[in-house]
Amino acid sequence: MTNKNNRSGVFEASVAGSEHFGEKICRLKFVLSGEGADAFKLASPGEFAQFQVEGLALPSNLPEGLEDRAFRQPILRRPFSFLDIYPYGEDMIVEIMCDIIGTGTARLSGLRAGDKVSILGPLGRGFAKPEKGKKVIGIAGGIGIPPVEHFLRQLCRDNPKQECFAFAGARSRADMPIASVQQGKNPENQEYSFCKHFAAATDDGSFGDKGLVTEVFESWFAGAGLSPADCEIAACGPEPMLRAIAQTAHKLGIRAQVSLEKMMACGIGVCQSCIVPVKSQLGREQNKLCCKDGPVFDSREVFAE
Amino acid sequence: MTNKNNRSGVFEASVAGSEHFGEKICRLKFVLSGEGADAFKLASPGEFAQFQVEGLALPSNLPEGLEDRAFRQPILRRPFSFLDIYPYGEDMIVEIMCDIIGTGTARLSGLRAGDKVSILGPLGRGFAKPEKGKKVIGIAGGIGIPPVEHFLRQLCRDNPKQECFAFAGARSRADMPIASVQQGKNPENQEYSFCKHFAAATDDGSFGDKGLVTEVFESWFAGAGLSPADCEIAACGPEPMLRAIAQTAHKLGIRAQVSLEKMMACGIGVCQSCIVPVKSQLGREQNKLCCKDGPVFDSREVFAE
Amino acid sequence: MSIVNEKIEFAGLNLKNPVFTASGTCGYIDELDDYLDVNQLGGWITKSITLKPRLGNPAPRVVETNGGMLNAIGLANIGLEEFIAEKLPIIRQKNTAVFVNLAGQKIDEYVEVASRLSGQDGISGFELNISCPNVKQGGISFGTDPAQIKKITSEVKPACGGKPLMVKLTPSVTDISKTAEAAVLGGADALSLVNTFTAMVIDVHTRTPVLANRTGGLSGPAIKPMAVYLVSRVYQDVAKDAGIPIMGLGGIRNGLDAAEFMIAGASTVCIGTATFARPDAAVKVSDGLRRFCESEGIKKISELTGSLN
Amino acid sequence: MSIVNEKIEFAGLNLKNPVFTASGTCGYIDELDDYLDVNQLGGWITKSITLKPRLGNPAPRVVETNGGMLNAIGLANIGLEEFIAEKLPIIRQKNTAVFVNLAGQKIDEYVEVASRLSGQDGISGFELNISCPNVKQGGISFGTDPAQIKKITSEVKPACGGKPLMVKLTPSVTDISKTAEAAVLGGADALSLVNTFTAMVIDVHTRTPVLANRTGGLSGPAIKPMAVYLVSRVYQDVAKDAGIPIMGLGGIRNGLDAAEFMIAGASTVCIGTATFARPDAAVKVSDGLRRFCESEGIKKISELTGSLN
Ligand SMILES: Cc1cc2nc3c(=O)[nH]c(=O)nc-3n(C[C@H](O)[C@H](O)[C@H](O)COP(=O)(O)OP(=O)(O)OC[C@H]3O[C@@H](n4cnc5c(N)ncnc54)[C@H](O)[C@@H]3O)c2cc1C
Ligand SMILES: Cc1cc2nc3c(=O)[nH]c(=O)nc-3n(C[C@H](O)[C@H](O)[C@H](O)COP(=O)(O)OP(=O)(O)OC[C@H]3O[C@@H](n4cnc5c(N)ncnc54)[C@H](O)[C@@H]3O)c2cc1C
Ligand SMILES: Cc1cc2nc3c(=O)[nH]c(=O)nc-3n(C[C@H](O)[C@H](O)[C@H](O)COP(=O)(O)O)c2cc1C
Ligand SMILES: Cc1cc2nc3c(=O)[nH]c(=O)nc-3n(C[C@H](O)[C@H](O)[C@H](O)COP(=O)(O)O)c2cc1C
Ligand code: FES
Ligand code: FES
Repeated sequence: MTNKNNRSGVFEASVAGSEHFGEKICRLKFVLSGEGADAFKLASPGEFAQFQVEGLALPSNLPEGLEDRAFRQPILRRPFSFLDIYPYGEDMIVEIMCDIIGTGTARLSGLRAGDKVSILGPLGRGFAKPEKGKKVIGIAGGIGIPPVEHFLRQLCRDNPKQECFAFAGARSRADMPIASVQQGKNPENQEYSFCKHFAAATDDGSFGDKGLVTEVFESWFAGAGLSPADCEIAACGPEPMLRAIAQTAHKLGIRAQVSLEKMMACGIGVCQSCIVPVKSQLGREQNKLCCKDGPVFDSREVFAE
Repeated sequence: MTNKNNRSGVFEASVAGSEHFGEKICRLKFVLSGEGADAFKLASPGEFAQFQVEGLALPSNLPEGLEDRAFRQPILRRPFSFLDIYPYGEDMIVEIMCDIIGTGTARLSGLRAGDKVSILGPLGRGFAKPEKGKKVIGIAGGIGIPPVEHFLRQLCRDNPKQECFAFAGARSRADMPIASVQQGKNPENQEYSFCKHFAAATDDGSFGDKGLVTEVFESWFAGAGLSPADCEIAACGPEPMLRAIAQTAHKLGIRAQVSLEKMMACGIGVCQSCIVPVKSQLGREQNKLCCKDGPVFDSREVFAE
Repeated sequence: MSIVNEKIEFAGLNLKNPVFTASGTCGYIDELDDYLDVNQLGGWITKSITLKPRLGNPAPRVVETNGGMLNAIGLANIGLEEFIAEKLPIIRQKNTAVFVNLAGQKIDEYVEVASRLSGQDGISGFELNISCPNVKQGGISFGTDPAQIKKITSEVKPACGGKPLMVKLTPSVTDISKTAEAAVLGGADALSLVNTFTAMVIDVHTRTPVLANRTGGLSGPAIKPMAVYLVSRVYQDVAKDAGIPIMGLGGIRNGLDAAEFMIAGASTVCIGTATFARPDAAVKVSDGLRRFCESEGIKKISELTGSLN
Repeated sequence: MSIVNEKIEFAGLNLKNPVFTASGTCGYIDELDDYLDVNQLGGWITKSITLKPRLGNPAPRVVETNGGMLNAIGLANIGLEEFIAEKLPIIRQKNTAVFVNLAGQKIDEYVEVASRLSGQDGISGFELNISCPNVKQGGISFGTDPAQIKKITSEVKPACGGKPLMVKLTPSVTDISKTAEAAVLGGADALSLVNTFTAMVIDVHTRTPVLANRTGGLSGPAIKPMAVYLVSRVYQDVAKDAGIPIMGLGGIRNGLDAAEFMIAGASTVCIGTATFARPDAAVKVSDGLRRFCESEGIKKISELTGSLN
């Protein structure tokens, strides 16, 4: 996993814009200048940042199920992986894709261009670059999709010859945090156009295959004629999905990186809330920290073989 | 004081606009439709409403002294008297002038056109109409100015022959919640043009006379050749000022109404927080409620003669 | 019509639903008439009634804090006689349960108020306030000592004329199970918890406590997780086995909050501070609780009580 | 250079200013190096150190509440040996006071950790954690019983090698003056208060406590008014006359909050949860406190202590 860079800090960002896809998903664009821009120039896919939500307005038009759940006064920041990071003149743009599930995400979703938000980051260890020449297979579920998309996109940006394959799953079309899917377009011709192959699965079949994205990946891989030794997996999503991917990867002998999500208070390694239990090489139980040692881990470290 | 009307309720208002005068004062305009409009059609000057502040954004660019003070999570509404209320087609516009002193007022000051705010009101008892033919002298200090201005304006609207005189005091020009003062114009030709006389005083002489507004009023009255029996006073401001006005009024034999400000939790008479100690006619100590029995009281009721 | 059965049996009373408004936050209910139809609630609880009228503490009596507020009203109330003469006739016209909250300086006073009221029509039961932090004599001292709690409960109980007696516990004790147990041993028919937590706000500029009473009781959303814990403790340690129902309160603002208290062990819930932010808060809570049950497929609200895994 | 004299004498130590970071919220301080220059603070307090390393409780260990959060970390720490070997050398390079927070299951363990560390350079003093609500044996049980508090304090004190011993009190008691007094009688050189309040959050959909430990300790702005009250109680009832200084904490986020604690009776203050929202929170508090003194014309910060009217 890439080394944590040392330039993380607390920066004020400006909201450059937001785009809503239905009631559940929105994409937010932040501009960072000065030191913030310098820090985020060194950020890499799979890392994350802690976004201020205290003091942001709670939107008054929340959907019914969310009204009561979101009616709370937050004090902690909220962690988000990046959908993309890129320069904009001297500044840097940071994009996130946000699944609106509670008070913090609802408040973020209500941001408008020009609003100011404090961002603590970049934090953690992101996805490690693949070994030279290896193909990268991204497999992601739900809100795990953005960081994997970011990773694949950045690899292809850095090296146009990089071969990437992407598999995305979600409960339904409305839950899939991919802009083109929400816009009724085909991701293969849109944000995933750099991928050699893109496939999706939903629980209800409302987009892509009906079923699990891991199954879609497995049957594709079985027929793709790729040598496991030439491939690496990068995955993010719900833990049961990551466990399944890890098992498949271990079975096939493909190296896999998985990005985990834990409840985080601080995001910087001081509160000890985000533990990831691992076995040390001597078999001793040990806790790693998702925020500092992760969120991206080698699959063998966190999912016993 | 006018009867509390029975149409008070919780209504959603839209922000129609806001205007900032320096860092300390802003004017907010709200639009109420439907039942809210019906309720506020019956509102009268000196009454107030409880404005939602929870869930509103805390502006990120607060002046230094206010930053720490405003950094708090409010749950209660905030009471404001009206600067003006008037129809706008089928709807009603409610204007308030807001002195930015803490978390709630800071949040209100950050509202932008189109934002939604819940308003509970109209509440309390406002200024009683003067007896027929009586001249009304408004004397107000600081954030007590808006309701008195509203009262005088409404009287002249209802009866163009009504004679009014206005006296406004504040610590300094920057603290005087009168739009024209903030804009460097003369209130006598602006919002106070309906008054036969307007005079102001500030502690530092930065606007109007240097000194107390009560002194300005007294020396004016001494030379104005008005009979006390033909006049009534309507006052709002800090309690020491109201006490001084009450004493002068009692001495001169002018009927005075004073609008008090107390810490309020509910605004509707259930929490018993906003007590105004009074002596009953039998001399028994008793507590009235500022929110229900007031905020406007007869000066003799609340300030012993 | 909702498919959810909202009826609750509570200390022998049959309630429409589990939601009440809390003592001291709904006056004598007529103040809320313009905003809330109390008949839509399971019931409500009067402001504490004392034998003689009380002016209460001087102002300021309230101050807001982060996610909560302090109050030191000091049991201001119109007193027993005026309550009977002026308020009871209005209360009788309501068609829902009402508990009269009893307060006093000495046990005798509690007993007298209870016995005068127990003969009156239109009162469903009593709530014994032995836990108000804002009254110097009596008040909180009763509420922290198990022996005192047992004594006062057992002496007031016979004065209730067979109507249920609910004892309201203070959270400011080392072990709330002991005070809860004492109330049960004294004959309490129900327990309500929690009252407010003692707290102070200082004006740093004048270096004086903001409240005239110096300290006050903290209520509101800030205290909810502590109150939920205390309800679950009392339910597990005392109430469940004793078969004594709990009325849970502390920071409830919506249906999910109410559900949390019920899952922790409460049979009914009470809405206090939330009413100040929204006079119809209790009805909103009741609506939200029903919606929650619908969406979770819960047919009987009472099934929630104590269903914590 | 500010005109305000920020120096504080505290339990025999000379501090740059009154602001610390709180135990369990600043790790072993190196984690904060990128964000905060600890040398700008009066000092800091280590995560609780136990004799043996502890994995602590399973996840989830934290959950946010209204204006606060619960934690049940369970004293996860690297243990005495690794602390000495890995962390002390880094700590020694800092140029500010550091208290080592001591925890254990039995008194012997506390004594052993203290005596092993008291010989080490670079440690200014000790904080006795007898009030962690998240550990089953030991922990909170010590902290609520005055006799136990006196015993553990008097037994650990001789092991401190003359360095100051501060006792951290739990707020979850009926009468905090009694526990404070017990600590003083046991030989405490300072008192710190408060630790967290026991609380619970329930996931209403799964009907399970959110924390794996079921309950956790409430911290953050929500608890501030209760903590201020408790500091003022202990100052008035015990600390002032005994000449024992108080370190105040609970929900402090800015200079005004810190001033409130000092006016109530604290000589120093500690920043806990606020660091999670902003890693440099303690420095911001210290800046804010200085600005507050400047604007109020206070020349010596220590004049604030106990200046409540
Ligand atoms: C490293 C990392 C990267 C993330 N990246 C993204 C992303 O790119 N896009 C995105 O939409 N979300 C992402 N998340 C999840 C996001 O942080 C949470 O959805 C958010 O914190 C919820 O805040 P809230 O206030 O809306 O919800 P709350 O009101 O706090 O909680 C709502 C519900 O969600 C649960 N919950 C809250 N926080 C978490 C959490 N961290 N993990 C699991 N459950 C939680 C709560 O228990 C509760 O049931 C990421 C999380 C981590 C740790
Ligand atoms: C009937 C009535 C009418 C009012 N009309 C107006 C108006 O037209 N325009 C206007 O700007 N303000 C008006 N006020 C005052 C206004 O309600 C308060 O300024 C506001 O509630 C402060 O909220 P905050 O969150 O900004 O301050 P906070 O952060 O809550 O408090 C900041 C400081 O102000 C003090 N404070 C807070 N509320 C009050 C209060 N109600 N009375 C006295 N001190 C208080 C606090 O103790 C604290 O020191 C009125 C008040 C009442 C009772
Ligand atoms: C302004 C106010 C007045 C109160 N008065 C009383 C009272 O007279 N008797 C009583 O037993 N409890 C009284 N309480 C306590 C509440 O009934 C309730 O126990 C407490 O506020 C916690 O609930 P909440 O967080 O929902 O407000 C009062 C609370 C407030 C805020
Ligand atoms: C995540 C977390 C871990 C904590 N760990 C410890 C600890 O190990 N030892 C201890 O004495 N207190 C511990 N505390 C308590 C804090 O030191 C402090 O007493 C409490 O959080 C109140 O202060 P605050 O509101 O500023 O956070 C911890 C608090 C939190 C939030
Ligand atoms: S979130 Fe605090 S240690 Fe990871
Ligand atoms: S503000 Fe509640 S009674 Fe007046």
